[in-house]
Amino acid sequence: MSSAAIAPLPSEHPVEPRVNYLNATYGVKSWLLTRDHKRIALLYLASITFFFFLGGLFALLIRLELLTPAGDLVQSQTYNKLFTMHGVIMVFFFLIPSIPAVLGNFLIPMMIGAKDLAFPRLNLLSWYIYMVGATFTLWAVVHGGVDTGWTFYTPYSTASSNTHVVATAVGIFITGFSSILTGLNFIVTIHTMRAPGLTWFRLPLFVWSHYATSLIFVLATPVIAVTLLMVAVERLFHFGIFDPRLGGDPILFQHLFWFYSHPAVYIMVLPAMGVVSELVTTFSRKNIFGYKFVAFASIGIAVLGFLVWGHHMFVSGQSVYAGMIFSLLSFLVAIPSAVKVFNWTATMYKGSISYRTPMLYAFGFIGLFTIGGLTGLFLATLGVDVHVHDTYFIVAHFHYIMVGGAIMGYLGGIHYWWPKISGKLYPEAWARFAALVVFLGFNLTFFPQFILGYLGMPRRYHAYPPEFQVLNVMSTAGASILGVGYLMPMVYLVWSMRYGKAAPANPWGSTGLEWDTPSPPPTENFPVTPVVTDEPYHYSPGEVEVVG
Amino acid sequence: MAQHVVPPKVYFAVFTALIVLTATTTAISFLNLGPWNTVVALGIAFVKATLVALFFMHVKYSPRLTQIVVAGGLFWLAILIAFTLSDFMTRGWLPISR
Amino acid sequence: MAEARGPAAGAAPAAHAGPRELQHHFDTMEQQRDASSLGMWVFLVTEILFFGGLFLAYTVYRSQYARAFAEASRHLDISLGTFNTAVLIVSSLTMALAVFSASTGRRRAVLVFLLATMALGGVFLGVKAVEYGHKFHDHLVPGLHFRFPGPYARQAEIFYSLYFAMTGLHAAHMVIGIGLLTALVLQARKGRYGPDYYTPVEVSGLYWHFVDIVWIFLFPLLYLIGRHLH
Amino acid sequence: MDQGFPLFPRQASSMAPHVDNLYFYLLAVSFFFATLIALSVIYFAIKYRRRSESETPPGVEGSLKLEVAWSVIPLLITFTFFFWGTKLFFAMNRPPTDALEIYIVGKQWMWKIQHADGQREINELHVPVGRAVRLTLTSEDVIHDFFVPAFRMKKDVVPGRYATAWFEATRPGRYHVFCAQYCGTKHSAMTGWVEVMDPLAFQNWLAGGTGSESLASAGAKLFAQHACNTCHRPDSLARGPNLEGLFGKTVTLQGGRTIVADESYIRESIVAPNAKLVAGFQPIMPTFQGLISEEGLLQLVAYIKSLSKAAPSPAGIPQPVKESAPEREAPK
Ligand code: HEA
Ligand code: HEA
Ligand code: HEC
Ligand code: CUA
Ligand SMILES: [Cu+2]
Repeated sequence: MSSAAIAPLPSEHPVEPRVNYLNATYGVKSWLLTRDHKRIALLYLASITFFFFLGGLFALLIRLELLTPAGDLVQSQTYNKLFTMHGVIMVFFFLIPSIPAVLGNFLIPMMIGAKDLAFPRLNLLSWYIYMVGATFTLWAVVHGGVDTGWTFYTPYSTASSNTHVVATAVGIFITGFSSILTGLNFIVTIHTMRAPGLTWFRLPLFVWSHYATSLIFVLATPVIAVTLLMVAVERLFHFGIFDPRLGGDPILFQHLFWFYSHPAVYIMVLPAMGVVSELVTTFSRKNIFGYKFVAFASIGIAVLGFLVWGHHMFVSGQSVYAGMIFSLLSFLVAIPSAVKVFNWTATMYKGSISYRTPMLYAFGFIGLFTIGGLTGLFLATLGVDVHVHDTYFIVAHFHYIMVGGAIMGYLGGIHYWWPKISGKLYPEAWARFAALVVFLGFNLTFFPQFILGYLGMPRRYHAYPPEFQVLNVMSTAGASILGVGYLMPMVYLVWSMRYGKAAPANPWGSTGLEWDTPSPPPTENFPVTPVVTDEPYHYSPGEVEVVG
Repeated sequence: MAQHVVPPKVYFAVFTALIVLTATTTAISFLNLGPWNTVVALGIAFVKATLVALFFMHVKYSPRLTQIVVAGGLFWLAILIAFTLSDFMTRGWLPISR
Repeated sequence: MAEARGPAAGAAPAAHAGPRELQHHFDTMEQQRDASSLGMWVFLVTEILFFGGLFLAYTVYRSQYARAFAEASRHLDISLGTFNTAVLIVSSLTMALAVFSASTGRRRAVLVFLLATMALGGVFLGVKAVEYGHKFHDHLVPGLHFRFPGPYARQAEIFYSLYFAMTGLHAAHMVIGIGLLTALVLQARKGRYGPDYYTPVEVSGLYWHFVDIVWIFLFPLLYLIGRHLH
Repeated sequence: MDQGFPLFPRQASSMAPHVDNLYFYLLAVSFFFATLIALSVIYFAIKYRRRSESETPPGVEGSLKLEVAWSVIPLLITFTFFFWGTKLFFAMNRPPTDALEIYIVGKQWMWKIQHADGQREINELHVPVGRAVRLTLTSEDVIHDFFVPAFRMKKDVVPGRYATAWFEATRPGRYHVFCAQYCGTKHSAMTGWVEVMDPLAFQNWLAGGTGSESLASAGAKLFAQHACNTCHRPDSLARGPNLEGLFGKTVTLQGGRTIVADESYIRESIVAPNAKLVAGFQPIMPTFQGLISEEGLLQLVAYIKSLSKAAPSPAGIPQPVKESAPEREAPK
């Protein structure tokens, strides 16, 4: 921020060899015992990438099974295990930690001019906890899997399923503490470690969105933890907490589950929104339109997001009056999302827009998140949700937001900060091509599912009536294209670590403190604590135009 | 944000109050006050918890941020309970025709 | 920009001006203490919601099966419950005094009060174990030949499921608390804590008091609600 | 693929057109906003594309007016969704009073259906066209969900309680029934058909049943068999409340609370008699949980209901319907 000059094109001259966080120390131990937030971020990057491809593999098997109406590829129970493990892995072990634990970990200290997070050891511990939880879940996967659906509804999960429910639940329980500690670390860091002059309204929006995410981590995660604990106890020791035979109420479980899991969907999308705010400003070379509105929209989403969980339960037997309240509040939470979308669009107005890969992903995010979000409004509408609940309409809705939105944001962010993380430039042409493949593959996969859903095809169906086949074939075809699209970055990013061009400190001409450090940054980020004097996204000193 | 040292006198006073309140709540539980039994028991528990938080945990002398954090935690607990009860308490409301 | 770095810059605190307790990434002791204290408070908020799930389950069933819960509650031992409540209150006092002693430089007293707190915690757990033993003996452990006389057997089983879940979780927190105190005692023996550095004592104290507060609510909810019926 | 390639579900209930109209309204609004955003992004991206690496566009001050506009306008629009959707939802949850009653028990992995007149079927539901049908649903094991896409109707079937749903079929034909709540291995096989018949055909179908007794009289038998009548009897020896006229009445419980005696209450009174004690009675009624099947419970409920009615509602009032012969949705 203190140096807002536009950097020249990536310089052709290799930067002189320099001690940075990657080469400061060597050896496995120096990584496994590191307390450097940047190295921990990379540990996470490796782990979640593994889980993404594992979850993706399950998705491909799901899609292959659904190529034909008959359940002919795998058996019913195997299919049920496939979508359960797909959902569990993608949600708890990939998407929830994805942007926060990788990009957030890497960038938040640098963006606020700090040497590290407030609790570096706790940060490392978070990763270990995540790995322990992941091990439990992997153990369950290897030893036969689990078939409850990612939602673990009782009494199926407590009394009926004969698969590894407890091991999986314990895995998620443990991983939950990793989320909690990450959130706690971010909150404390953002409160206490900002550089001098870096007031709240000078924070990058990425930091704001992570602050909001952390609030959810801290306030929602404990509830899923205790809920899964109750499920485990009921299953193991035959305690009766949700057992209808004792007068217990399975719907209470659903309340507890969604009290976490609805806010959790905002854990998945808020960080991506933060990334998009950075991308849109950088590649439009503009300050964000309506900074405060975008910043407070994050907090608004986090807070209101806690008041809508009952919209997953409209047909569950929940009281119709509660349904009414939850429906109304669900519409309210859509407003801050709308504010963000409009402000990003307005930011591009009269900008200088460059079509680098990260910006392509940002375009993808805006478009697909809008579609996903708008279809969320269908679901929040009581009369319509009755028909589409638990059909492929829901599946399409959330993949539009989570795959079309959140993963696009994640990939955009990875490309954008890749020069900073690795010190190398990725191959631009390949990257643009991959972004295009992902976009096309994605829409081919999930758009037909909206139609399927309204037609009435229920989700979690191993076999389906033949009239749904054409649309399912399209979806499966799309998924294979999508898979290729995801493999490409995997390949060229790894390739670039060795063969890519060396990256300058600030390849995009961005503002933001992280670009003031060399690429890759030294272990302590800043030799001297920086002092911030500028407003955020200060791309055009002096000139300000008033709109509207 | 200087650390505030609370004199032990305050601790002993709070401690005495806590013990007295414990004795009171146990004693009252043997009386039949109808629905008020619950109200009194929870009311006393709330007072006790507040005393512990304010004095033993120094919330009274803590920075504003800490106080907001505490209030926020309780508020979220209230959200969890209130919105769930909004379901359980209104279940029978819609008249079922016959 | 190539500055000299220590051999393991990420792993070892770099040479730094300031007291030895100051970690390398903080600028001042004050900043470090604020961070620890805020961190603990945020953690306690997660604890509120962690127990909150069980409190919610309790509230829902209690409002539906008030009578059964009252009957079931009468099988708990109110004198042991009251005794344990008092024990925890005393332990909170000793904990507060430990923090006070640390902040005023009474290094021996810190040790004494920490040990007293641990001992009281031990007493609490001992009494709890005795109570659990009784419940086991009386066939009041759900899922394990649960038997409850009278017409309320099934809802009483829910009550006891919640009883064991809530007190069990609370006891687990006590065990963790005693673990924290053990770590403090080991440091306090070396006279580590004094007026300029006692954040660990203070922060562990917050945790201990929180666990006390949870019990302050569990006690009336579980033990007292059915007392007046007979 | 002889089934064709449908893109839109058939409308076969009185509710379906209402749901679809709301759906089209939502589609229109969504289409408008999605296009607005997409076109603006594309337009700005082209118009303001970067022409030289060194250009710096002027900064822009936000605009309060715009922010308010794009918060308040969407908010108002969503309110229209809310009101319309809620109105429909309440209609879906308020069965008409003269509806034909059918009882359904879900279990892993089948639907067991009992008509008031005693016909039973599995995974097939025969109903007359043009007559409101009210379903009382429960489950023997885990949560299921009774979903008929052509009726835009769906209801979770939760063990331990009764769910209610209703529809009025408007076109004869054969329509899918799906279990829409994941319930284990054969969840996707827990499907069936609704056969919507014209009223005369339905009467014939009813008459051609296996001649089993009506639900209420099956319930009456159970009532005697389980010796309910030792306590529930009209005379002075009664130790339990009189059940005549109970259904639909407001019952005062011990502690002063009141509750309307609906199906769920009666069921609970049998399986968990002490959960809600009737004022003035001792908790002496034993639980019948596990002794009576869910179907038996439904029969008892039907019997106790019949005690409150002058005459149990006759099934399928014939009403001439203009529709042509039943179209088959997908012959199996
Ligand atoms: C990242 C994940 C994510 C996000 C962000 C959202 C966002 C939203 N979701 Fe979604 N949802 C899921 C993931 C997500 N959801 C998942 C995983 C499930 C299924 C779980 C399961 O059962 O397995 C689900 C299910 C689900 C349901 C339950 C459906 C059912 O099971 O019957 C509902 C119901 O209300 C809902 C609503 C919404 C709404 C209103 C939003 C809103 O926040 C969206 C707001 C965004 C916009 C509105 C778009 C931008 C706005 C404009 C372009 C301006 C125009 C706006 C207006 C006119 C208002 N979602
Ligand atoms: C972050 C969350 C996330 C992500 C990224 C995805 C990604 C995908 N999902 Fe998933 N999905 C969920 C979350 C997610 N999903 C959830 C929560 C459910 C609900 C589960 C439930 O009902 O309980 C669900 C359910 C779900 C269903 C419904 C199943 C059913 O109800 O019966 C389907 C069906 O098409 C599907 C498809 C896909 C596809 C095609 C992708 C694609 O985007 C994936 C593309 C990626 C790849 C294809 C990876 C590339 C891998 C290779 C090329 C193989 C090489 C492998 C190795 C080297 C190991 N998903
Ligand atoms: C030992 C006596 C006894 C037997 C046998 C008995 N009941 Fe009851 N029943 C009672 C009593 C006493 C009450 C009132 C107290 C209560 O609500 O539990 C009652 C209440 C009820 C109610 C609620 C009535 C109301 O006014 O709200 C229903 C319904 C009912 N019984 C049905 C049955 C059925 C069906 C059976 C047999 C399967 C049965 N009972 C067997 C004693 C009995
Ligand atoms: Cu029954 Cu799904
Ligand atoms: Cu939701």
